[in-house]
Amino acid sequence: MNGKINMEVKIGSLHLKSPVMTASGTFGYGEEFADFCDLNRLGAIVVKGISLQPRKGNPPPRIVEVAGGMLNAIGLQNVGLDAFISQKLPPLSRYNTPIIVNVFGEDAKEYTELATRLDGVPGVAALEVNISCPNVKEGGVHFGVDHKMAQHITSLVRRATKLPLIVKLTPNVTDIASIAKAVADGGADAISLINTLTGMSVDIKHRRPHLQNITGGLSGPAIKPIALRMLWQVRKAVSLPLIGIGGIMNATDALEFLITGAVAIQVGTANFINPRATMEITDGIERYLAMSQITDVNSLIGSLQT
Amino acid sequence: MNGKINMEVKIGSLHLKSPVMTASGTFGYGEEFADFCDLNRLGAIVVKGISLQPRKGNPPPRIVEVAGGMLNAIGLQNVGLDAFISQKLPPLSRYNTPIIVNVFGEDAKEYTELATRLDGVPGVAALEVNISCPNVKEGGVHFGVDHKMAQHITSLVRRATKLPLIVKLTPNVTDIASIAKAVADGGADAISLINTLTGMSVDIKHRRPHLQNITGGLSGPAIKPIALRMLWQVRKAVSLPLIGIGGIMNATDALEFLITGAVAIQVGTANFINPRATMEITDGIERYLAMSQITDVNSLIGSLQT
Amino acid sequence: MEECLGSVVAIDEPKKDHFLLTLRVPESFSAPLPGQFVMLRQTPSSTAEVNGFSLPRPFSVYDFTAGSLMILFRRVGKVTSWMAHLSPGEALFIRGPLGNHFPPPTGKKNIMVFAGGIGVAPMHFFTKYFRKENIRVFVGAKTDGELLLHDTFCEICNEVKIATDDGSYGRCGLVTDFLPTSMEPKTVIYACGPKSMLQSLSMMIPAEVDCHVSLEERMACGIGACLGCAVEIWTVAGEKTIRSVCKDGPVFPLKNVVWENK
Amino acid sequence: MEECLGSVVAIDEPKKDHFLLTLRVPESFSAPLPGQFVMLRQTPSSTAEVNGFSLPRPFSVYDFTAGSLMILFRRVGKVTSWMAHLSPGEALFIRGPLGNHFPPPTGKKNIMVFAGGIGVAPMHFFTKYFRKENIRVFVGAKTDGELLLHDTFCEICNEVKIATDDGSYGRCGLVTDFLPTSMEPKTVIYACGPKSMLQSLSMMIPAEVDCHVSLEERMACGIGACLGCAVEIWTVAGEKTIRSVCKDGPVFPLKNVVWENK
Ligand SMILES: Cc1cc2nc3c(=O)[nH]c(=O)nc-3n(C[C@H](O)[C@H](O)[C@H](O)COP(=O)(O)OP(=O)(O)OC[C@H]3O[C@@H](n4cnc5c(N)ncnc54)[C@H](O)[C@@H]3O)c2cc1C
Ligand SMILES: Cc1cc2nc3c(=O)[nH]c(=O)nc-3n(C[C@H](O)[C@H](O)[C@H](O)COP(=O)(O)OP(=O)(O)OC[C@H]3O[C@@H](n4cnc5c(N)ncnc54)[C@H](O)[C@@H]3O)c2cc1C
Ligand SMILES: Cc1cc2nc3c(=O)[nH]c(=O)nc-3n(C[C@H](O)[C@H](O)[C@H](O)COP(=O)(O)O)c2cc1C
Ligand SMILES: Cc1cc2nc3c(=O)[nH]c(=O)nc-3n(C[C@H](O)[C@H](O)[C@H](O)COP(=O)(O)O)c2cc1C
Ligand code: FES
Ligand code: FES
Repeated sequence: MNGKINMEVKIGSLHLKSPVMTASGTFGYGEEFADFCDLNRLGAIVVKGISLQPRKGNPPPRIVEVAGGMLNAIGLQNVGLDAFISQKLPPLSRYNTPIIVNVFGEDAKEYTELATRLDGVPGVAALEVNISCPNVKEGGVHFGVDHKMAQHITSLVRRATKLPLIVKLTPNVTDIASIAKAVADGGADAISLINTLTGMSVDIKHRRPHLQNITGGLSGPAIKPIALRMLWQVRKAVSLPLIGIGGIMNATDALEFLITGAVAIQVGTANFINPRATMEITDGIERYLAMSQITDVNSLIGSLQT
Repeated sequence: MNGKINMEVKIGSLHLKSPVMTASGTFGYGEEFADFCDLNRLGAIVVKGISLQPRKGNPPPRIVEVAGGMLNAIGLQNVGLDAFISQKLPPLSRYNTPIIVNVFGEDAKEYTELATRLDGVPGVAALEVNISCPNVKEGGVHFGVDHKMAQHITSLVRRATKLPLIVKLTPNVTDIASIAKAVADGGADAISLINTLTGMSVDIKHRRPHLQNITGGLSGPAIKPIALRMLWQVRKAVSLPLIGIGGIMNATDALEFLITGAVAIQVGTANFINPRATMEITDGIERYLAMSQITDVNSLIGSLQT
Repeated sequence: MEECLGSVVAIDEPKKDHFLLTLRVPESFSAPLPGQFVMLRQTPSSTAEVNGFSLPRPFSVYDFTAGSLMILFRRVGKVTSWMAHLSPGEALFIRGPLGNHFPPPTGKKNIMVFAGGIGVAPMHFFTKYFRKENIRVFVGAKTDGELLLHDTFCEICNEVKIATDDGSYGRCGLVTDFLPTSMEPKTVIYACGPKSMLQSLSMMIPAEVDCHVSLEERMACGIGACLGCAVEIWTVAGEKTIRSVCKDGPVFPLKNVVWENK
Repeated sequence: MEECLGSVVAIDEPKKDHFLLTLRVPESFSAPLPGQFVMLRQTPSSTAEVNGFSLPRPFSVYDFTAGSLMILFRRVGKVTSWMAHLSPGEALFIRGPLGNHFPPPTGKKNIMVFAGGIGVAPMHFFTKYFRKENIRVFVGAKTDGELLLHDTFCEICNEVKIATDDGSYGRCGLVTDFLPTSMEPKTVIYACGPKSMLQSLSMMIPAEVDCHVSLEERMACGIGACLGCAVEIWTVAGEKTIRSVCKDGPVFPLKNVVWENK
C-alpha cells in the first residue's frame, strides 16, 4: 500500500514482515488458504497443533456457534509429527513466510521430543508451545494452569531447541501474569495469548450439550475483551515480546491489541468467516498508520495512554 | 399462563414463585422497573450490592459496549447500608416478592457486620454475598479467587445470620469447582454464579482504554458459554442449589441454565436492553414447559443428558 | 412510562451524516418537555436473530407534536449507522420520555441559548417550545458541513449568531466567544454541547447567573438502574456527590457540575 | 476458488418454511458438479455493524445454469431465518463450489436416488444434471407440508415414488421402504437425507452394491481448515480414520461410513 510505512516487527531473532499472523488450528496447514490470500504477505503462518503421534480428535458434533463466537472441541486432531514434516511442511516452503509450528504433548517427555526433533528441520522458523488446550485432558491443560509446570515445560523445550520459542497461554486461570512470569523464567523468547476459554452450550430441544464432548473452547469476538485485559496484565508483568490473540475480526480489533502492547497478532476464527481476513486486516493497519501519520508500526505498539 | 404448570422452586428455606430472579446491579433497587414489569411475578429481586459505608464508585466513562456484551466499571457505587435500610427497602416491601440483599465488604469484619446488621431486618429474604467483584480492589476479589478465603468469609457470614445465605462466585479463577466446594464447606445455603469476567477495550482513535478504570466487568451473551460450563462444573462438585447467571437474554438462554442444573436464574444485562426481559423470559419458560408437557419446572432442572 | 413501538415516518439527511428522524408514536407516549430524551433500540424483527448484542442509545427530543417525535442525530458509530439506513414503515422501540428537563425561563428577561454541534437538538425543542422572540441563540459547529438548524432558529428567534471553528460560516471561533462580558440581572443561560464547551462556559459565567446545561454520558439503561452514567455534582454543603445523568439529569445547574482537571 | 459476491435474483417459498433462492453469480464462479455445495454468508453491508458474529453456512447446489445458482433451503434457525427475508438485489458472499461430487452413474443400468427431507436439494441437481429417464427417484418427507419437488422429479424421470411418515401424501412410511429386496447387478444408489435414513440404507444395502451418500456435519470453514466437520471412515485396511466432510466429502461410499451405535 504505502511504501513508506514500516510494518516489520521482531520477535526475538525472528523478523516478520508484518505483525499479522494466523492462529493455530484456524488456518489448516496454510495451503487451504492459498486460493484466498497472498500467503507471502503474512507475518507468519502458525500451523495446526502437532503431536508426536497422529490423533483422531473428538467425535462430532465438534463445533457450535454461540452468541459472539463459536465453541470447538476438535480434540487436537492432527497428522502427527512425521506426516507433518514429510507431507505438510514441504508445500509451505514455497512461500516466503516464516512457518511456526504449534506443538503439544501429553507429558513432559513428549514436549522435549517434539522440540528436539523439530530443531533444525528446514522450513521451521519457530516453535509455539501450546500448554493450554482446554479440550483434551492430555492436551496440556494441567501444564498451562500451574506456574511451576508451565516453567518446567518451558525450560525443557528451551534446552531441546535453538529455535525461537513462543509459549502460548491459556486464559482459564486466576492469574495469567504469574504464569507469564514463570514462562519467562523458563526461557521463552515470546509469549502468545490467549487460547480459547472453556465454554458450553445446550440444545434445549434435545436437552443435551451441543457438543459431543460437552465442553469446548470459546473463540471469536466474545473473548476479545478478556484477551485484551490479559495482554495488558502480562505486559505489565514481563518484558518479553507478546503476541495478541482472541476475537480479532478486523483491523480495528488488531489495532487494539497492538496499541495495548502486542508486537504481533494472530487471526483465528475470523479466517472461517472471511478467508481473506488476514489480508484485509493487514491493509487496514497500513491505512490506519498512514492516516495517523505513523511511519513505523513499532511506534504504535504499546502506545496505550492510561 | 397455564395454571397447571408449577413454576415454584426452592432455594433452601426460600420459596420462589418462579425461577426467574434479577441480577445484582442490573435492576437498581427494583423500583426503577415497576413501570415495565409486574414485580410480583419475579422469583426474587436481588438489589444492587450494598456496603457498610456509601461508595462513590469509579469516574466515568464507566461503561462501554463490546461485541456480544458490555464492560462496566461502576466501582460498586451504592448508598450504603443505612440509607438502603431506611430509604430503598421500604418501597420494595409493597411487593409480594422476596428481596435478596447483595453485600460486599472491604475486609472480613465488614462482611460480618453487614450480615449481623441485616439479620432480622423486615423485608430481607436472603443474603447474596459478593466475594467476586472484579472492579474494585477492596471489592472482595481476593476473597473470591482463593478457596481458603472464600470459605473463611462464608463461615463468618454464616455465623452472623440466620438468613438464607447465597454466595456469588467470580469466574476469574482457574478452578471454580474448588471455590464452590470451599463455599459449601463454609456453610452456604446456595451458590450463585457467575459474576462478570474482567475485560478491557481500547479506543484506537485516542489510543486509550474506553473505561477510565482501564478494565471492567464483561457481561452479556459473550459470557454465557463460560457461565454454563462453570455451572456444569460446580453442579458436579457440590450438591447445593445453584443459581445460574451470565448472558441470559431470553427464555432459551434461561432454559439452558435450568436444564444444566440451575434451580433458578438471574437476568442481568438483558434488563438494560429490554426492561421487560424478566417477564418475557418467565412467559417463555412457561410456554416451553407447556409445549414439552412438563407440569413442574423442577422436573426440567438438571435434566441434561450427557 | 413504558417502552413503546414507534414507526419511521420519514428520515432526511439535511447535512452529510446528520439525520432528521420522524417517528410516529402511540398515544400512550407522554408529551416530553425540552431537555428530555429517549432511548432507542432495534425491534426483534425478522432479522433480529442475526443481529448482535446492542444496548439502547440515548437521543434528545428534537421536536414533538401529538403523535410525532423527532430526533436529530449524527452518524458516529454502530447504532447511528444502522439508524441512518432506516426507511419509512420500519419499527423501533422507544423508551421515554426520560430524565429531567430545562426549567422554564419564567420571569427572565435575558434568555441565552448556546448550542454546540449536535447539541442543537434539545436546544431546538427548547426554543420552539417556549417560542420567545427575545431568546438569543448562539450556534457553534466545527465547520459549515456540520452546522445545523440556524435557519430554523432564525424563524423563531430575533437574534441568532453562528460560529464555526474554521470560519467556513459565521464568525471564526468558538460559540462561547459570543458570551457577553457583563450580564444584566435576570439573565438565564441554557446550553448543550461538547464537554469542552460546557467547561468553558463554567469558567466564564459568574456564579450568580443562572445557567442550565444538558450533559452526556455513556448510558446502558436510561432509567437509573445501571449507574453507568455517573456525574460528580457539588452539593449545597460543598461536597462532591454522584448523580445519574439519565435520572437526576441530563439537565444540571452549570455551577453544580464538578469538572475534572484532566 | 475464491469467495464471490452473489446477488439475489428471486426467492420463493414453494412450501411453508422452504425457500428456493436464485442467485446471480459472476463468471469466475466455476460450474459445480452434483453433490457439491457452497458456503453462504452475509456481506458487510450498511447494516453489518449491528450484525452479530455469524459463521458461513453450507448449502448444496440445487441447480446451476451459467451465471445462476439455485439453493433450496429450509428455515431452521438463525441464518436460514435471515435468508428467508432476503429480497431481490441483496448481496451475499458465496464460497465454492466446495467438496467432492457424486461419481457419474456411467455404465450403470439401474440407478436409484433416495432423497429425504431437504436432502432433495442435491438429488435434484443430480437427476437434472445426468437427466436419465431410467433414474428411479424415491422421495421421503415427514408430511405433505414438507414434501418437495416430486413434480420436478416426475418431469425428469420415469419413476418417482413418494413416502410420508404420516401418510399425508404417497405411501405411509419411510422412503427406505421402497428399497427393493433384491438388486440387479450394475445397480447404483445415490442418497441424501437425515442420518437415520442413511443409517437404515447402510443396514439394508448389500456391500457389493454401489451406494454414494452425501453427509452433513456442522461446518465452520468449508475448506478443510478447521477440522470441525469430522466423520469416521473405514479405510481399505479396515481401520477407522477421520475425514473432513467438507473436503473429503460430502459424498462418501456408504459402506465406508462408520456409524456410531448410539
Ligand atoms: C442524554 C443524551 C442525549 C443525546 N442526544 C443526542 C442527539 O440528540 N443526537 C445525537 O446525534 N446524539 C445524541 N447523543 C449521543 C448519542 O447517544 C451517541 O452518539 C450514540 O449513542 C452513539 O451510538 P453509536 O452506536 O452510533 O456509536 P458507538 O459505536 O457506540 O460509538 C461511536 C463513538 O461515539 C462515542 N460515544 C458513544 N456514545 C457516546 C456518548 N453517550 N457520549 C459521548 N460519546 C459517545 C464513542 O466513544 C465512540 O467513539 C445523546 C447522548 C445522551 C447521553
Ligand atoms: C454439505 C451440506 C449441505 C447442506 N445443504 C443444505 C441444503 O441444500 N438446504 C438446506 O436447507 N440445508 C442444507 N444443509 C444444512 C444447513 O447447512 C443448515 O440447515 C444451516 O446451517 C442451519 O443454519 P441456521 O443458522 O438457520 O440454523 P442454526 O441456528 O445454526 O441451527 C438450527 C438448528 O439446526 C441444527 N443444525 C445446524 N446446522 C446443522 C448441520 N450442518 N447439520 C445438522 N443440523 C444442523 C442445529 O443443531 C439447530 O438445532 C446442508 C448442510 C451441509 C453440511
Ligand atoms: C477450530 C479451532 C482449532 C484450534 N486449534 C488449536 C490448536 O491446535 N492449537 C492451539 O494452540 N490453538 C488452537 N486454537 C486456538 C486458536 O489458535 C486461538 O488461540 C483462539 O481461537 C482464539 O483466537 P480467535 O478468537 O481469533 O479464534 C484453535 C481454535 C479453533 C477455533
Ligand atoms: C452495571 C452492572 C453492575 C453490577 N453490579 C453488581 C453488584 O453490585 N454486585 C454483584 O454481585 N454483581 C454485580 N453485577 C454482576 C451481575 O449481577 C451479573 O453477575 C453479571 O452481569 C452477569 O450477568 P449478565 O450477563 O446477565 O449481566 C453487575 C453487572 C453490571 C452489568
Ligand atoms: S444509564 Fe443506567 S443509570 Fe443512567
Ligand atoms: S468445515 Fe472446516 S474442516 Fe470442514
